[in-house]
Amino acid sequence: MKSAVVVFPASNCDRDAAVALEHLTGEKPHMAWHADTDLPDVDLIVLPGGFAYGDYLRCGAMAAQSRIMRDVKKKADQGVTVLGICNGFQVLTETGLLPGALMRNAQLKFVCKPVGLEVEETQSVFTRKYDKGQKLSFPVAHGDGNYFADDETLDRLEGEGRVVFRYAQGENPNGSARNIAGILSEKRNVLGLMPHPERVCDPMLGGTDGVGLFQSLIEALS
Amino acid sequence: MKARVFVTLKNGVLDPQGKAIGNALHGLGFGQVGAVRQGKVIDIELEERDHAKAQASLKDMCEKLLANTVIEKYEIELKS
Amino acid sequence: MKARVFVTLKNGVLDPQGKAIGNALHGLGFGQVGAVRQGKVIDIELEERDHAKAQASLKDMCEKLLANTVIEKYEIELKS
Amino acid sequence: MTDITPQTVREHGLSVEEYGRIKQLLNRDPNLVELGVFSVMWSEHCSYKSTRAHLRRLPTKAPWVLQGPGENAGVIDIGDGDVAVFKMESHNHPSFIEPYQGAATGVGGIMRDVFTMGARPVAMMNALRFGAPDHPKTRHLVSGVVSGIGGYGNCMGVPTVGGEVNFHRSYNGNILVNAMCVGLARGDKIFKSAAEGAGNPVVYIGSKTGRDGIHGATMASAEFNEDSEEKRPTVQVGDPFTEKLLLEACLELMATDAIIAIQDMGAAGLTSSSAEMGSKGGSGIELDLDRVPQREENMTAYDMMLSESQERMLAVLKPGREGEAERIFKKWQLDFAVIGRTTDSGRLIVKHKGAVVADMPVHALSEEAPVYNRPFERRTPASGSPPYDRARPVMDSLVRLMASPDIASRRWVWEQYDNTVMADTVQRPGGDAAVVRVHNTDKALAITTDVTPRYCKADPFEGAKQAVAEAWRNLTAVGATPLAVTDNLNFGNPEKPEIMGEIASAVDGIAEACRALDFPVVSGNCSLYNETNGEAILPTPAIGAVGLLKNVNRMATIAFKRENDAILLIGDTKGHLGQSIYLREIEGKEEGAAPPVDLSAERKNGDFVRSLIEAGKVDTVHDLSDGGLIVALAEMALPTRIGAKIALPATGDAIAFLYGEDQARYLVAAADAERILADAKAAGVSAVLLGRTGGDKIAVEGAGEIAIAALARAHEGWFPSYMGGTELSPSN
Ligand SMILES: Nc1ncnc2c1ncn2[C@@H]1O[C@H](COP(=O)(O)OP(=O)(O)O)[C@@H](O)[C@H]1O
Ligand SMILES: [Mg+2]
Repeated sequence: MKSAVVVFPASNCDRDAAVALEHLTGEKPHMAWHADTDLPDVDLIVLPGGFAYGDYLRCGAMAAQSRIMRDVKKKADQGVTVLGICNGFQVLTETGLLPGALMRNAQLKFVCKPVGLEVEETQSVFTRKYDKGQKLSFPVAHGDGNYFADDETLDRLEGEGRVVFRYAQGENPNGSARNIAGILSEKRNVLGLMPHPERVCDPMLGGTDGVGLFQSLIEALS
Repeated sequence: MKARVFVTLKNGVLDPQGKAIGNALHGLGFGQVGAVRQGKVIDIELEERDHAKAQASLKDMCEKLLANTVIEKYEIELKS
Repeated sequence: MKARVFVTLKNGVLDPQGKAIGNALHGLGFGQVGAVRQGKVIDIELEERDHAKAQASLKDMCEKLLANTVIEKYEIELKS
Repeated sequence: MTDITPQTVREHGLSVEEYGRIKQLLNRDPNLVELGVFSVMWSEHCSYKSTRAHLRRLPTKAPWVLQGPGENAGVIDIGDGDVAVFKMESHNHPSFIEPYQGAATGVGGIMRDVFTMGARPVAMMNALRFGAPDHPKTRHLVSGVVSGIGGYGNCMGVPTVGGEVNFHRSYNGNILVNAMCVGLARGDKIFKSAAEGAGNPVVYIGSKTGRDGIHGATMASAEFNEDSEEKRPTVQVGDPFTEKLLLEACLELMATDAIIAIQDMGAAGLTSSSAEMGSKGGSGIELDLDRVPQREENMTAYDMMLSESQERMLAVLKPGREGEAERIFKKWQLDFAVIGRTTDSGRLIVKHKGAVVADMPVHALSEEAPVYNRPFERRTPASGSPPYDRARPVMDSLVRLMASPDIASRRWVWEQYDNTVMADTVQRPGGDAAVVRVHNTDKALAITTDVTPRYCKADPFEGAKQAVAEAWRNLTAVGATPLAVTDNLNFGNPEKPEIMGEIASAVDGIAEACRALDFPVVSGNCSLYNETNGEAILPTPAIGAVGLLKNVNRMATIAFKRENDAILLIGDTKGHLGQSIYLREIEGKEEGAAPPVDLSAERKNGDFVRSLIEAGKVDTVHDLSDGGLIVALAEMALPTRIGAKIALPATGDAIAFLYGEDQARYLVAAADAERILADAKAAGVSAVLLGRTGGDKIAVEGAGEIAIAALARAHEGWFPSYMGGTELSPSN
């Protein structure tokens, strides 16, 4: 599986994503600079966590306008798999590749902690190695992870099986609508999620629950 | 030309920040305070003489960048 | 009564947000954009009929909570 | 040009004698720009004029110390060509005035000190002291400081992995915000600040210069009084996004060999960076201010020289390398300008609009800065062991202590910091020391910050020893070999002999402990004049420390891991209750002698515990500090909810045994007690078997029991409920 990680000037989980990818696929991902015009041909594009352009104005708003995102958009439309983690999820909603918006956490504070998740949907290239209803623990680390969409959109997401991860009962760290932690695009090739799977791919760091996500991708895309 | 753009959450979108300010004002003894909403104000200097053109490009800026219309609405105020 | 309070950074205080927005607007091709500053707007509903009293308590709120006058200034706008 | 009147001199915080000395060094009257430059260079903050004579007593050398005090940060060897670079610094005064921005820019400043040395920051810590919880300002300050630290550090993508939070009324008007940054570099890629050689370009990198915080350095050197809040000195606003760009751009430039010297612009910006670089390199510097990137119009030379705008650096490049450097900085969208050159004149010459606006010998600004041997009086240490109610139920007190402001869980704080970014955080906040793996290796750094100000107040010498000993013990408790220290000396007004006495004794205490523990001081910072209306803070010599775990797979944590493990107490217990948390919280007394620190016992017991961890015999360790044995036991039970049942040794009073704060002690848990007892005997270390893990209670034979669930509620509850409803973060 060939992959690329997009690097915005203040991405800061780009290395973490690259380490996890290299560790699990055995191949170094291509690191794509935000000012580049296009990406090489890859099976997976990762938009990593961080603060893109400082996350001023709104998280992900400026990144969504960056040069490289035009190509990401084009490739996503062509069906290339795109994974947006945390800030990457915010960029995806700002770009319109995913519906809804990520608002300020309801309790108005940045929150960094492991949270319980439930795998809601295994019919996806991102989650096929997990079991439906499987309980996972991924860390979150964000100030703006409160997923919002109107009821119609939420109903559609649920109806079409596009809610992939939900925060477990009582674990919603940010006030997200319907406990949504990660969603798929209509074509199911784009996933955005707030929790960080790449930070739980090494037992030393408190767990390996994130490995399944990358292995799903490897199985589906290699 | 100078412009002031207001970006506020749409009605119906929960505004915890506004609520927190309201609570804090109550705590400080300002009992007369009712609903509070917080938004952004963006002051922009524009090199543009034509009022209509300025208005149009500000609208464009709002749609493209300044507001996320999924959750926010905007108002534009042009000053001379 | 409804009030709108603007809290903005004092002149001369670095405004990283405004700077970044300005850069982004330029990047989007809005070359006519000059200086950009970002601030907060707080809309407050007040149960108060007396204009002067409202004005005075809003000032009080700004001084005590809404603005940190070390770096921020505020303006109060009363509507009806 | 404005005339210099006695009032101008006073407003610049210079004494009549100091002004006389300036005239002598210049052979003439200074102009206003020069006066401004002298005032910041000779301020307490930059010159250490009150403490310098004392700081010389600190031990700073060891075979693994590659750079001691005197550079932007200390550097230690951690093997395989890797080095750790670290320093701690205060941002106390600005944080009191504008907690969010004050704390944020404090974080930014200390990070620059570390990456200006060529290191990538890998961990942040912060040591915070606030006023009494019931003081009307405390909540607002806690909320602003914590979100400011998070706001900056999170955006930088450097994990904030630990620190301390204390509350005491002595900080009501002077909170302390001490931030520590630890970075990693290769030993052969360390950058320093000596601007050697003449004719080399001096380049300005980073953000534009505005009129930010002019006179911040002099403000940090003056006492607060009631109307200083009214005068409202300017506080800088931080821009973490630009700092992140600056970090990456600097590291990219450092990967070339274009740099001769580099120095962050911290307090007193352009002035101190240029003067320090010139003075260390023995060269002169000529600056042309017209070339300085400016944010505001009509800035004067005075403004530019004294501006404390953040996120800026000054570097001296090899001639001809400007283009290469410029390309890198343009890529990162940062300002870059050649603003001067080095000379062999030994003078700092500043030009503005075609005229020379300042011309001063560089050495006059730095080496000739005043050093004071201020009069000091050493205090007689508090003594005695205050009486207490021996009949008080032991377990009720435990619940109260677990919910007391200084012991309650700090989760509310650390969950606002990204503590796992960079994917190397092996021990998160909540243990004895944070552990951060060296990327791509099996070794790791252990990091801690410690000081117990109430001990320092009672006895500045023993208290300072204790701070070092506790830091050493915390590193040891995770299995690390303690390597070196950075310190942040926070005190009141040094012009008062009793405060100067506290400083002198604290330095002696640090020096003695560091020497005994082979734990040299490699960097540090002093923050004086922490007084409001004549009332000083508790003496607070914060100690930041770094240790090395050679094999991160042999590491201990505080959490009980198995049922039926033996629980052993290492070290002697006399039941020292003087100045303990127990006395303060339960009996309402801040009295008695501070616990004495036996450094040879510290060393012996610590080396023993570390050897157990390294040998894989023990993976569960907690050192004993605030609250004594029973609080430590509760803290070990809470993470996994595995309880414990212990028995008191035959002798002594239960309260003193359980709550005493005797030093040099650890609790360890392991399956095999006999082997550890035998090892201890062989090592001449005192060890006793207290009991075993298991169940869902903490039970002490003869003294009662308490459910862990109740302890958890007490421990986790205080902070969120104290901060509840005040979740207004000042920025964004
Ligand atoms: N209390 C202290 N103990 C040891 N070294 C100190 C202490 N205070 C300051 N130093 C050292 O003095 C030098 C100057 O400190 P400082 O002015 O804070 O540096 P910077 O300007 O880089 O922030 C540094 O090398 C610092 O490590
Ligand atoms: Mg420095």
